Amino acid sequence: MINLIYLTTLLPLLGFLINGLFGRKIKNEKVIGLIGSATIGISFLIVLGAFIQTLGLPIEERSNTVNLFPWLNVGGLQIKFAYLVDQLSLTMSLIVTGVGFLIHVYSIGYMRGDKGFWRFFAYLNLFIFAMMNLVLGDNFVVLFLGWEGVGLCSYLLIGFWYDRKFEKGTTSQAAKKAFVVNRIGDFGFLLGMFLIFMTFDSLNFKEVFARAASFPVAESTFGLIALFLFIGATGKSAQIPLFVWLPDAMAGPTPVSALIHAATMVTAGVYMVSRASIIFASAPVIMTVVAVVGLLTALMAASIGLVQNDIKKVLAYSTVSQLGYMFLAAGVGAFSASIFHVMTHAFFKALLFLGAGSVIHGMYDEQNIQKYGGLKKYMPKTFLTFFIATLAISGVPGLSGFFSKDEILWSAYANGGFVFWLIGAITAMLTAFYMFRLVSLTFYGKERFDHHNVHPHESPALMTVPLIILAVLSVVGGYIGLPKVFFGEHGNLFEGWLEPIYAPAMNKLSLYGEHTHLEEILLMTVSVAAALSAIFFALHVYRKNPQIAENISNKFKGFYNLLLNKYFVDEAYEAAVVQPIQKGSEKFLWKIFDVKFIDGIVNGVASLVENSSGVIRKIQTGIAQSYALIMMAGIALVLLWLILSL
Amino acid sequence: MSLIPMEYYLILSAFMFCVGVAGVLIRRNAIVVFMCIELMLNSANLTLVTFSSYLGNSIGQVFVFFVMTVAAAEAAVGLAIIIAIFRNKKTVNIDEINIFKW
Amino acid sequence: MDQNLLLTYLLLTPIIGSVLVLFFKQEQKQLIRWFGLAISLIAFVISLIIYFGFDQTNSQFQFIHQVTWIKSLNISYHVGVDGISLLLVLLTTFLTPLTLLSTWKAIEKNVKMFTFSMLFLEVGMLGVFISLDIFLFYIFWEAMLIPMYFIIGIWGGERKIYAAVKFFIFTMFGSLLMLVAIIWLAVYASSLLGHFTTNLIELYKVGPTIPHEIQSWMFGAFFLSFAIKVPLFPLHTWLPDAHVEAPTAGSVILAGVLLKMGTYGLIRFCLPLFPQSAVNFAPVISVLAVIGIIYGALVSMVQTDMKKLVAYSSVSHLGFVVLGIFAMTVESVQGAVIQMVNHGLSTGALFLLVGVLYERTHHREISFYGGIAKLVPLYSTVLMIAMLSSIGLPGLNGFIGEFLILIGSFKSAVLNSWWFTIFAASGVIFAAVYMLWMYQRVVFGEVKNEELKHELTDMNLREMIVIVPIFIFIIWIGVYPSTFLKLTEASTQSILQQVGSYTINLFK
Amino acid sequence: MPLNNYEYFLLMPQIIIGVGIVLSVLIEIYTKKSEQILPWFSIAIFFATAFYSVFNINQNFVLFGGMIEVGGKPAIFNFIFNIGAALVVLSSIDYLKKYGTYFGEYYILIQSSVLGMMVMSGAKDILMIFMGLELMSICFYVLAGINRKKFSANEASLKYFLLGAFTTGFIVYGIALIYGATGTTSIQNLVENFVGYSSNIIFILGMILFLIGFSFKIATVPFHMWVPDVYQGSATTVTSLMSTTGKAAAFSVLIIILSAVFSFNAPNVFSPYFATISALSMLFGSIVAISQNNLKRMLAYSSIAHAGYMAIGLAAGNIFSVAGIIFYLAAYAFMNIGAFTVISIVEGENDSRTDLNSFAGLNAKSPILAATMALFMFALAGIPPLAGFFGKYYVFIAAIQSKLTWLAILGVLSSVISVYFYIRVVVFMYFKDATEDFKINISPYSLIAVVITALLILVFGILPDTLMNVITSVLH
Repeated sequence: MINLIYLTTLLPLLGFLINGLFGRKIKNEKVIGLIGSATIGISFLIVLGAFIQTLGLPIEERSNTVNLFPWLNVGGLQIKFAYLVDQLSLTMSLIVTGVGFLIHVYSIGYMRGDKGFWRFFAYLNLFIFAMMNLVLGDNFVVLFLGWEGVGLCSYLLIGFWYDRKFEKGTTSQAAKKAFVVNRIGDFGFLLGMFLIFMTFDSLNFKEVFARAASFPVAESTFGLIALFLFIGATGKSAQIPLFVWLPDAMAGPTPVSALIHAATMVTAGVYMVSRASIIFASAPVIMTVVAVVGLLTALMAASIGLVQNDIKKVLAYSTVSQLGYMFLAAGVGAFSASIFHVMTHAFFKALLFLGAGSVIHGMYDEQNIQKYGGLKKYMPKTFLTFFIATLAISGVPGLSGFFSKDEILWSAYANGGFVFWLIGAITAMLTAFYMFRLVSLTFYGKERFDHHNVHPHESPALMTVPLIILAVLSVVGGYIGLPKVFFGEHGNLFEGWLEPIYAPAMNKLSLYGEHTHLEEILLMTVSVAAALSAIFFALHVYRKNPQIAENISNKFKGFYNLLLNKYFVDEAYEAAVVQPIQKGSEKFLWKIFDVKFIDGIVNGVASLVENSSGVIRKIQTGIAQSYALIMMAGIALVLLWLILSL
Repeated sequence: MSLIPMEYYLILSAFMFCVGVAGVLIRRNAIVVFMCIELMLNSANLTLVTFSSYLGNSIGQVFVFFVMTVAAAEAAVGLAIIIAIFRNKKTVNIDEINIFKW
Repeated sequence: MDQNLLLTYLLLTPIIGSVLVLFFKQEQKQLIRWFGLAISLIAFVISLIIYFGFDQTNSQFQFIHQVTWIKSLNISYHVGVDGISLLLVLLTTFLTPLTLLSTWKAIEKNVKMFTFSMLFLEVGMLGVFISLDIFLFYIFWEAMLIPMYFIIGIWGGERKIYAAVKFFIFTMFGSLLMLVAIIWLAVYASSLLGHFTTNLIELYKVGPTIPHEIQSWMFGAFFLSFAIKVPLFPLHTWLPDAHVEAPTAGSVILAGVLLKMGTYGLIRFCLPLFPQSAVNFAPVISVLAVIGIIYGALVSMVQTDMKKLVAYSSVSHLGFVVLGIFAMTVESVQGAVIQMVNHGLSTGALFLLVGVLYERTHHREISFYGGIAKLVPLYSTVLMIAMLSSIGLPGLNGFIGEFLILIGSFKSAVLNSWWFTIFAASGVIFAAVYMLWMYQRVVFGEVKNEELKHELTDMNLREMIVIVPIFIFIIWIGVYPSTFLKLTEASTQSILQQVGSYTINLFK
Repeated sequence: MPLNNYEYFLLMPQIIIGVGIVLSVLIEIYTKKSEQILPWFSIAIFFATAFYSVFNINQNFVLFGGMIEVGGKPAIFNFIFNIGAALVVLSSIDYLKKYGTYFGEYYILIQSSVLGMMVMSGAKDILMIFMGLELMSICFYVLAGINRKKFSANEASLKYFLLGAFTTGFIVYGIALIYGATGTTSIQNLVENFVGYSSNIIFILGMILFLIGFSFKIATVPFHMWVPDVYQGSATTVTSLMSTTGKAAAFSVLIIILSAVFSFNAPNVFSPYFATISALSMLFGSIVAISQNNLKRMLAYSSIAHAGYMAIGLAAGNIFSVAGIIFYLAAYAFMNIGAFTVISIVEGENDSRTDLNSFAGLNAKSPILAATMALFMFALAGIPPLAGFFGKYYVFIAAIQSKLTWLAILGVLSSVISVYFYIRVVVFMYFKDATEDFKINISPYSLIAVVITALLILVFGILPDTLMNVITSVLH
């Protein structure tokens, strides 16, 4: 089954071509939806088969490569178009195809009646094709192919409703912003690849990581490579400097946000960091940078999430914050924990977005949570699944969120230090608070929508079935990674499964200072207690007496505004980077430099010659005598020269 | 050989030549300008004759005959042109003959 | 040497074609158009025959055909092809029929003269790529100016005369300095080898022996002429005018092939003939190239006229090519050659598409359009693909070229600094910005301008026939580039060996 | 030197023309239909001379005791003079009809000026140079003013006469000094001990005056003032004769007088002089031509510039430059005759339409005229596939060979400037539409002349060896 892996990318490509080229003619939405979802479903089965087959193999033989064709061999560069099937890529493929399939099914319901239906499914399939390339790639260039491919699909899907307004501008402006910010990240990634090629003379994962582990390379080169790769990761996974595009990505339809901006694409950065773990491990300084950036992003995004009133915006900032957690885990060396969180996050965040989608669907495209309220009785299934996901994300023990988040907090404390754990716990508390604020404002409390033209209704089965499956996964998902402290060494199956991938990186890192179990249990209880208290406080405030929220926000007016406007980061970028470049190049580069300066010289020379010809021609006065005079002047000069040269 | 050294003749003819050139540059009347050109040619003749006598061979003198015939031909043609101009524009003053300029 | 006449047949077809066109009557427009298309297709077929007969492992010139032309100056009609020139010949013979086909509706005014100029232009272009005698190269280099001048001047836009004259004199200035350098080289060769020669292969041995100080002057003269043609950063102001004023066909051929003659000249003449000064000047030239990349991208970002935007983007793309050439590593030079073809394809496609819009609405300003996605969906997707290939999306052709150039210049021994690549790579960001911004203002959003509703019709069959072959190659180079890379591998190696043997080893 | 009567037979080219002149005078007197006969008669004798001198080009003798040379270099010059004159006569058949009265003398004067040129280019003695020069010049003075009724023609001939005679004064004085310094007027003697003489100040002074006189004739800068007014004033066909064959004759004399430098590579004492006047005339000619609106005057300035390019060959002073100059003269002659003939056709009735916008939209009116004019303009600009380019190419090679690279670069720069006003004519013809629509009646004969010159330029452009081999074989 493993060497059929190329089908998992070929099928989505076929899906894209069929829907893309003949979609308009097929017209029947059922058929298009079927084609779209079937290709992903079959791919999922193939990946599952490969997963099971790899499980059967002994540990050393679990990573094998499927070669397709030689892509680029020029001089020292030998790039083959090949797929690497090992524990890490299989895990990610399972997430991508699994969650992808559910979202495809969901979208059949959600997008019904939309005239661009066929286009939507074509783009979704293209996205899965690109994502699978990214995840299965055997070398950095194929990974980069997938990397930019997903960037393109996110551009297409964010700007899907190209004629709709979105906040100040249009959806296509948001799409452009996403693509450009991603491109800035890719710029860093490209430079990282060049440096890798220069130092290791290859871009193939196996060779690069083997050489990285073996021969001595200066610490600084590793640092630079890691830094460049991390810049690429921040671009793609929306971390501190380049996170501005993710909130705007909510301009796209909700299944898009679920698939791309929650489950798969944004985790590409985390996947890349953990794939190149050996490089990051050999640059401890950059490891701390990754951890700190992850932590700050988590805290900052969570704080913004507190005050957002658009349901999708709240979830978007929550995604940014959870991604911060994953990078925190990677930064402190717990690579398997970060991938574990990727998986659990994929389940409950996709569920939350799809839940939000069905709420919006039911509320006739109304996204402001202040206009919801009391939807519990109108949408029982959606409410139930949404509530489970909220429990999971808040880290309530027993659900998947708790296991992955606790693993991260514990390794943050073990390797990063108490401060890391403290900020992590506070962010967890904030997460719990704003999630339950969202739930209570939406499903509890009095109904704040006007009844005569808004009749909330439950979504059709096609949409609720995926919700239920995801809810089950959110609950069950955590049990494959039980904490060692309670269930002994092999409790954490997930870590065992990924352990061979990170072995070289691990022995480079000095990890796990000796910490007693007691500390772990103590910290775990403290963080859980904090989360639960935040939950009750949120329920208390937003279910019964919302005016408490009002007077808090009035009291801290300035701080509230700061959070509402997202720390004015967008405005800062606009003023500091976009405007100067645009105005500068328009006013100075084009109008002055190009037109006036260079063209000025060119036309200047031409007119100089023109005017001088106008002047010189005046010598021809027309009178024969003056001609004779000038001839005599010429002769006199010649004779003078003759005498002088004697 | 005559007693007068060759240089005297040469200086005389050079001087005559300069007078001719000055006449061409200064006088405004076409006919007078033409006469000055004839003067220049004759000064050249004088030089030729001087060299011929002092060098002892007759090539110079033969040359003078040709120069004189050419000068005559030029005179004929030149005056015809000046008459044609006079018939057209009733003037022979060179300053007024300047349709073509710049 | 096997006297292979194939190349001469390739050259003769358009010559005979252009002469025969003159005998048609002015009114038989359609017949002339079919005839022009047939001639250029025959040329394409011949070039394919040459391609299949070409032995890719041998880096020497093949299909050589040498006939003495001017005995007194020892100038001979000496043509031959190696990997690089064959690739560019194929690009020329591929683009010309498509360009002719794209003008069937656009050009109505004396079609006879137009077809004549296009075929004569093809002769000039092919001649430049296949001639192995510097003098013959110069003849074709200048002869190509006249038809392009007529194309811009007769069928151009409002300021066509200014643009045509500026184009002519700008290029003429550079190439005349090159003439002096060619003569000087030939005179120097006659003092060295004993006989007056302009044969390129012999001059490859003569060039590097020129004393250093004079060699840099010679290199300067050759380089100036090619830099104007490329166009390199400070010498580029003729390009936007020429592109904006030229008819669609003119700007496609101008962008598709004419600009490549500059870069081809750099590879064929500047590097091998004057290796020492090429290596000395490489950093300075690369700085200009990188400035060109960023400057071109920034200025095209703020353009209001679509054609000018694409024109300035050509300045940026060709900045990449020059950087690739002067980084002098195998990857970067091969990347530069493949990028020449990519630029020809993607910018050619973009110009054709702008032409499609211009044919219908006679407007090129971006502000005139908006929200045409609903009106012309097929056109929008086609424009999308062309745009993506131009900004270098992996999977399409642009990426291959840019990636190879950047990776090559990163590890280049001649430049030995990362800053060139870092700034050049930033060009990748700006490329995305200006293209997407243009695409968004033209295609997305609501239809602001009522006129568009009834004027815009989607792409018809003829236009698709023109665009589809270009897209086939765009995807082919993107997915499986080794067919093209293998073609140019041997000749790139030999050029770098020639340069390397006189300077530092370039094969680190 | 063979002294028997075979000698006269060798002088056949000059004899044919001489007898032709006498017969033309007789035709003029006795037959009424001389207007039809005379032009074709003169074309016949021109072609006869041209082909005669080409066919026995290698019978190279000096006759009459070192006075005149036949065959070799003079034969080529004869070819240029006669073919040029024939084309001019061909184009002026219908051109003269517009003046109403028929001037028989026109053809006779052209024949005698050609005779003068042939005498000049074949001269082996300064006396013969002087005789040929004067014969040619006097004929040109009259030809310039052939149309007595128009004042412009009179002005042209007067200016040409006064300044020409003025220069003849200098030439004669120069000759006198040369004679004084060397004792003889035979060029053979001059060539043999040129090195010895070049230290004698009188000789150098005489040579300088002589060269200045001929710089006037080839119209290089300080002595070019007469060219624009005379070329614009006189009839277009006469201008084309003067500017091409006249200039070629003057150059042939310069080549003869300096053959010591060219063929026996004596040190080129006058190279700085020629370099300066060539640089000045190239730049002056190109720059001033830009602001000209009248086409004839523009071509006058362009002929000054071309004299500058040819003077580079004189400055270079090696065997290669002589070949270059001769080729350039031939190419230049045919380009200019062609261009002037087209102007004479477009000029129309009262010779008024010679400004640029009368050429506007010519492509619509008559494509052949526009195409050939464009061809001449590109050839004059020096675009490769045409003869003009090769002329410049040879001359630049000569300059670079004798280390005058700066002059070549200056030549390149001025030809870039000249490209502007040459292609501006093409701009008017092709890119602009006709402003006033006047009918051009194209006479078949002038059209033939235009087509012949266009073909010659193409042939010399694509296969320059046809002419170049003949020239190089003659020079060694």
